[in-house]
Amino acid sequence: MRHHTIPRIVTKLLIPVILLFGLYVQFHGDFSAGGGFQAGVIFAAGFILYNIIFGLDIGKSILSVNTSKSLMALGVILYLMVGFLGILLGGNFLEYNYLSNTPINGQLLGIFLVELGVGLTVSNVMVLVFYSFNDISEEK
Amino acid sequence: MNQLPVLIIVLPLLIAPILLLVRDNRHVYNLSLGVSFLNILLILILFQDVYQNGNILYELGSWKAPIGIRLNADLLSCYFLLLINFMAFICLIAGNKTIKSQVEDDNIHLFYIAWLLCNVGFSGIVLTNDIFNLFVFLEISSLASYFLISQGNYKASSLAAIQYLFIGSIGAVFILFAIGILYVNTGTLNMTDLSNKIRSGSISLSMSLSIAMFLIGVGIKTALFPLHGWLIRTYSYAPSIIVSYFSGTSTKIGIYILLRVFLDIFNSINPLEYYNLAQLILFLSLIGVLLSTLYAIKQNEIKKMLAYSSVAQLSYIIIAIMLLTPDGLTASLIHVFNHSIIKTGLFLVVTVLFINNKNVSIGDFSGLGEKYPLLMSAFVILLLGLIGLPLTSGFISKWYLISAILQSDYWYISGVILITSFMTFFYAWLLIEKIYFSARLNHDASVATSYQLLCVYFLAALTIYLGVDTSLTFGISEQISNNFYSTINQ
Amino acid sequence: MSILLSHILFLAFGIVIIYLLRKETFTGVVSIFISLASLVYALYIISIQDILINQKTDIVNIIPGIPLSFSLDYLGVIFLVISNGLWLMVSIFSERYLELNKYQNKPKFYIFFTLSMLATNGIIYSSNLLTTFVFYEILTIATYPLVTFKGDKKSIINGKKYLYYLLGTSIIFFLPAIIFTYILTGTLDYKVGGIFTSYNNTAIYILVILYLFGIAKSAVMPFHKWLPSAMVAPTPVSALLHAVAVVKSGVFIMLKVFLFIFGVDVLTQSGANIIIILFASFTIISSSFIALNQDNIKLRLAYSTIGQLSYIVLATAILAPYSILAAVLHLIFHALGKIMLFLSAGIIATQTGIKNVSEMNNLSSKLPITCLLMTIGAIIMIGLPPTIGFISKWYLLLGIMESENLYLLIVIILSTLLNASYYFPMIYKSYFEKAKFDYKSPSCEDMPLAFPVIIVGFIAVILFFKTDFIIKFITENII
Amino acid sequence: MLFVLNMILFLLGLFIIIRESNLIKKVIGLNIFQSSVFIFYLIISKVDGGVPPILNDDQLIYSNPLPHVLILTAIVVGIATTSLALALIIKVKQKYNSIEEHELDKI
Repeated sequence: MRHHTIPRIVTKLLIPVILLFGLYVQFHGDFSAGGGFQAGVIFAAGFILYNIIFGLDIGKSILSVNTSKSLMALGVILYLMVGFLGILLGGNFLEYNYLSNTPINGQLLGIFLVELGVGLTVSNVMVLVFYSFNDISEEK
Repeated sequence: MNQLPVLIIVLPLLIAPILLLVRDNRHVYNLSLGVSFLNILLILILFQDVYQNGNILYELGSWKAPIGIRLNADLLSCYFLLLINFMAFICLIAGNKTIKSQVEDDNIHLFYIAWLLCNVGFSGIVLTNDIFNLFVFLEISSLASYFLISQGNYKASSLAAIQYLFIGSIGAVFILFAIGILYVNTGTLNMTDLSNKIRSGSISLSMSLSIAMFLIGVGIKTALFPLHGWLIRTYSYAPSIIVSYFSGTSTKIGIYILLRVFLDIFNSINPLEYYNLAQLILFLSLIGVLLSTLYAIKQNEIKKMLAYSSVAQLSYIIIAIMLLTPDGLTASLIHVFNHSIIKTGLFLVVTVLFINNKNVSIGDFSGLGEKYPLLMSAFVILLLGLIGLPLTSGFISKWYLISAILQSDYWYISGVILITSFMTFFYAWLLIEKIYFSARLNHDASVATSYQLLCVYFLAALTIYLGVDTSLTFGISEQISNNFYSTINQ
Repeated sequence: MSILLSHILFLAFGIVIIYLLRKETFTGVVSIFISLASLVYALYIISIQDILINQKTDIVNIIPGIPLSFSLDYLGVIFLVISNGLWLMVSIFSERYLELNKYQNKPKFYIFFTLSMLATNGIIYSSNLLTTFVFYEILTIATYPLVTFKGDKKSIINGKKYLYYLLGTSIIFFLPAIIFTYILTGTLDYKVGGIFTSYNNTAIYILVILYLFGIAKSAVMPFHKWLPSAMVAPTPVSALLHAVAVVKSGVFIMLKVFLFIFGVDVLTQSGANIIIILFASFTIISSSFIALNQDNIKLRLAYSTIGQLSYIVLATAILAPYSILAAVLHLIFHALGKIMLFLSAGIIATQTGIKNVSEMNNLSSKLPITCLLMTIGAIIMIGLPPTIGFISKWYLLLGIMESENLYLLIVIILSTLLNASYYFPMIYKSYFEKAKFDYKSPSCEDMPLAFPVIIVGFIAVILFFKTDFIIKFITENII
Repeated sequence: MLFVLNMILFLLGLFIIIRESNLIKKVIGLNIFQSSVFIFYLIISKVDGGVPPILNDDQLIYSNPLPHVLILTAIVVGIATTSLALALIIKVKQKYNSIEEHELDKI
C-alpha cells in the first residue's frame, strides 16, 4: 500500500481524528454513551489502519507484539488494582467511594481508571488479534 | 467486611496477567503454585468462618444486592470451592514436569494463565449469587478449558477442543436463554431474590421453557447420559494433567449448577418433582450407568476407560440427587468429593507414568507392580476406592448411595446400582491383574519426580482417610442437604 | 489399648516384619513364630474371656453411628482357638511344603497368609456387621494372591473366578443386606436374641435370602463355584484357608447373623428358616453327588467341604438347641478333619506326585502314616464312631428330632451314605488295591512334613474322649 | 411475533451447528445461535415509547438498560468464543488439512 498515494494521504489525515475520537469516547464514557470497550476498539482501529497502509514493520517497531501483550496485561492489572485499592482503603472490592476525598470524586476517579484499564486491554487485544492473523497468513 | 470471598476469585485473576508480564517459565510456575496455595489457605479460613457463623455475603463495590453483584459463600459453595482449589493445587504440583514435556515452550505461560483463569471461573461460579455472573464465569472457565484441551500433544487435541467448544457453547447459550426468560418473569438476577420471587404453585409456560433450557445446559456440563459424548473425547485427547484436573472439577461444577438452579433457585416450585423430571433424569442416568460401565469394560485405552467410568460415577451422583430426599443429596455430595479425589488420583498416575506415550493401553501397565511397588500400591488403593471396597472412601459413598436409594421410592433400582458397581470391579481388576500378574513389557514408563509421587500418595492416603473418618464429607454434606430440604419443606 | 486390638495390630506388625525381612530363608521361621505368638495371644484372651466378653472397643467411626469395633463372644472364643491353633500347624507344614515343592517368592506367600489370618481374627472379634464386612472383604482380597500363587494361566483364571464370586456376592447381596438391616433396625451390633424388635415377614425373607447368598464364603449353592476354583492354590492355602479360615468365617458369620442379628425367635416366627434349610439341604445332597464324580483329590475334598459347610448352616437353621450345639461342634470337628485330609493330600502330592483318587492304589505301603491320618480324617467326615465326626452328627440328628422336621433325616442319611461312598474308595484303594506300577522306594514318609498333621490327628483322636467340656461350654454359654 | 422470529433464528442456529459438517459453517451457526439470544435480550428490554437510558430531566420513560449491559458482556464472550474457535480451526486445518467434520472423524 505504500505506493498508493490517496490512501496514504487520507490515512495520515484520518488517523489523528480516529485516535482523538477514541480518546473522546474513552473519557466521555462516564457522561454519555461510550467507555473503555468502544474506545479501545476505535483506538486499535486507528493503529491497525496505520499498519495496513504503512506496513507491519513500522507498526511493530512502534508497538511490538511483546509490548502489546504487556500493555494488555497491564490494563487488566490496572483494573484489578483499582479494585484492590478499594479494599485497602477500607471499602469493598471495586468500591470507588474511598478513592478520593468525597464519594462523588471517588466514583469519578474510580470509573476513569477502570475504563482506562479496559481501554488499554481491549485496544491491545485488537492489535494482537491483527498481528497474529497476519502471522498465520505469512506462514503460508 | 470479610474480604475473603472476593479475594479467592480475584487473586488468581490478578496473577494471570502478571504471568503474561513475567513469561519466564519457572517463575510462572512458582507464581501459579503460590497463588493456588494461598487460595487454599484463604478457602480454609472462609470455610471455617462459614461453618461457624453461616453464610457470608459480599457486595462488590458495595452496591446493594438485587442491583449490584453479590457473592454468597454458603456451606455448599465452600464445599465445592475447597474441592476445586484443592484439586487444582494437587494437579499443579504434579503437573509441572508433564506440562513442560507436553506443551510447547512458548505456550507454557499461556497454559498456566488459562489454568488460573479456568480456576477463577470455577471459583466464581461457585461463589457468585448473581445468575448472570454465573454464566459469565462459566464462559470464562469454558473458554480457558477449550484452550487447555487444545494443548494436548495428540493429533486430535484441537479437534476435540473445538468439538467441545461447540457443544459447550450450545450449553452455555441454552443457559443464557434460560436466564433471560427468568429475568423477564421476575425482573431480577440475584439468586436469593429469584428464589423468593418465583412463587410456588403452577408453572407458567415460559418458566417451564426456562427449566428445560437449564436442564439441557446443565446436562451438557455434567455429561448427563445422552449428552456425555464430549467428555470421552476431551478426556482422551487433552493433556493428561488437564484430564486429572478436569475429572475432579469441571463436571462437578455442572453438579453444583444443577443443585443451585434446581434445588435453590427453583426450590419453591420444585420443577424436578412437578414434571416428573426427576424420574426422567433418573431413568436416563440409570441407562447411562449401565452403558458407560459396559463401555468402560470394553475399552483398551486407559484414558477412555476412566472417562467412561467417570460418566458412570457422575450418573451415580445425579441418581442420588434425583431421589429428591435429603439422604440422596447427602450421598451425592459425599460422592462428589470422594470421586473427585479418586479419579484425579487415577489420572495422575497415568499422567505421571506415561509422559511420552500417547495412547496408554491397559497392556502398558503389565508388570509395573514390580518396578514401582509403592506407586502401584497407591494406584491399586485408588482403584479399590473406585470399586468401593471397605476402608476406602468409595465404600462410604456406596453405603450412603444405597442407603438413600433403599429408603426412597425407587428402592427397586438398587439392584442396577449394585450390579453396575460390581461391574466397576471388572475393569478395575483388569488393571490390577496386569500390574501384578503379567510379565513386564519393555516399555519406557517415565520416572516420576518425587513431588508427583507425593501427590499420588497423598490422594491415595486421603482415599483411605475419607473411608475411615467421614466427619468432613458426611458431616458437611448432611448439613448442606438438611439446609436445602428444610427450606424446601417450609 | 484393648487386648483384641493389640492382637490384630500384632499381626499387622508381623506382616510388616515379614515384608521388611523379605528373605526366602527367614520368613518361614518368622511366620511360624508369629503364628505361635498369635496362638499364645488367643489362649491368653481365652483365659481372661470372662472379663472380655461383650466389652466393646471402638476404633474409628466409619459411618457415623457404626464404628469399627471389636468385642469377644463365646462363639468367637471357639473359632479363635481353632483358627489360630491350626494356623500354627499349617505354618509349620507350609514351611517344609514350600521348600519341597520349590516354590519361589515365599515372603509374598507369608505376607498374605498372615494378612488372611489377620482378617479371620478380625471377623472373629468384630462386634458389628460393618466390621465383619470390612474384614470379610479384606479376607477375600488377601487370599487372592495366595490362590494365584503359582502364577500360571490356570491359577489366574481360577483366581478371577474366585474373586468374582466372592466379591460379587458380597457387593450385590451382602452389602445391601447390611444397609437394609441398618435402615430397619438402626443398629448393626450383634446382640443375643437378635436386633429386630418389630419386623414384617417380607423384609425378613428378603434379608435371609440376601444374607444366605451374600455370605458366599459359606459356599451355599448356587454360589459355591469359587471353592473348587480356589483349589489351584498350594495345599497349605487350601488346607487352612479353604477348609478352615475362609469357609469357616463364612459359616461363622452366618451363625452370628442368624443368632445375633435375626435371633431365633424372629426366624422361627417368620418361618424364614425354611428357605435356609431348603438351600442347605440341596447343597448337601448335590455337592455329595458332584464329589462322587471328582477324581482329583483336592476337588473331591472341596466338594465335600461344600457339603459339610451346609451341614453347619442347616444345623443352625433348624434352630433347635441341640442342632445349634451340633453346628458349633461341627465347626470345630470339620476343621480338624478336613485339615488332616487336605494336608495328607498335600503330602501325597509332594512325595509321590499323585493328585487323583484313581492313582492311589496301594499308597499305604509308601506313606503309611499319611494314609492312616487320611483315614481318620475321612471317617470324621463321614461321621462314623469312634471319631468326633460322629458326635456332631449325633447332635444334629437329635436336633432334627427335636424340631420335628423329620424329612431332614432323609437328607442326613442320604448324604452320609454318599460321603461314605466317596471317601471309602480313597481308603480302600490306598490299603487294599494292588499297585499298577512299582514305586521306587518302599517308604518315603517325610517326618517334618507329616509332623503337624500327626499332631492334628492326635488332637482329633483325643478330643473324641474329651468332648464333654466343649459341649458344656457351648450349652452353658451359647445356647 | 418478534419472539417467534427469534425462536426461528434460535432453532436455525442450532440446526446449523448440528447439521453442518464444515467447521467454519458451524462457527457461523454458533454465531447465529448466540445472536438469537442476544436479540431476545434486546426484545425483552424494549419499553414502549422508551428512549435510550441516558438520564435527562424531560424524558421519564426509557428502555431497561440492564439487558443491554448483560448482552454487551455476552457479546464479548461470544466474540471470544468465535475467535478461539477460528484459531482452533486453523490448528485443525494445519494438522488434518481439512475442516470437514465427516472427513476428520474418519482420520
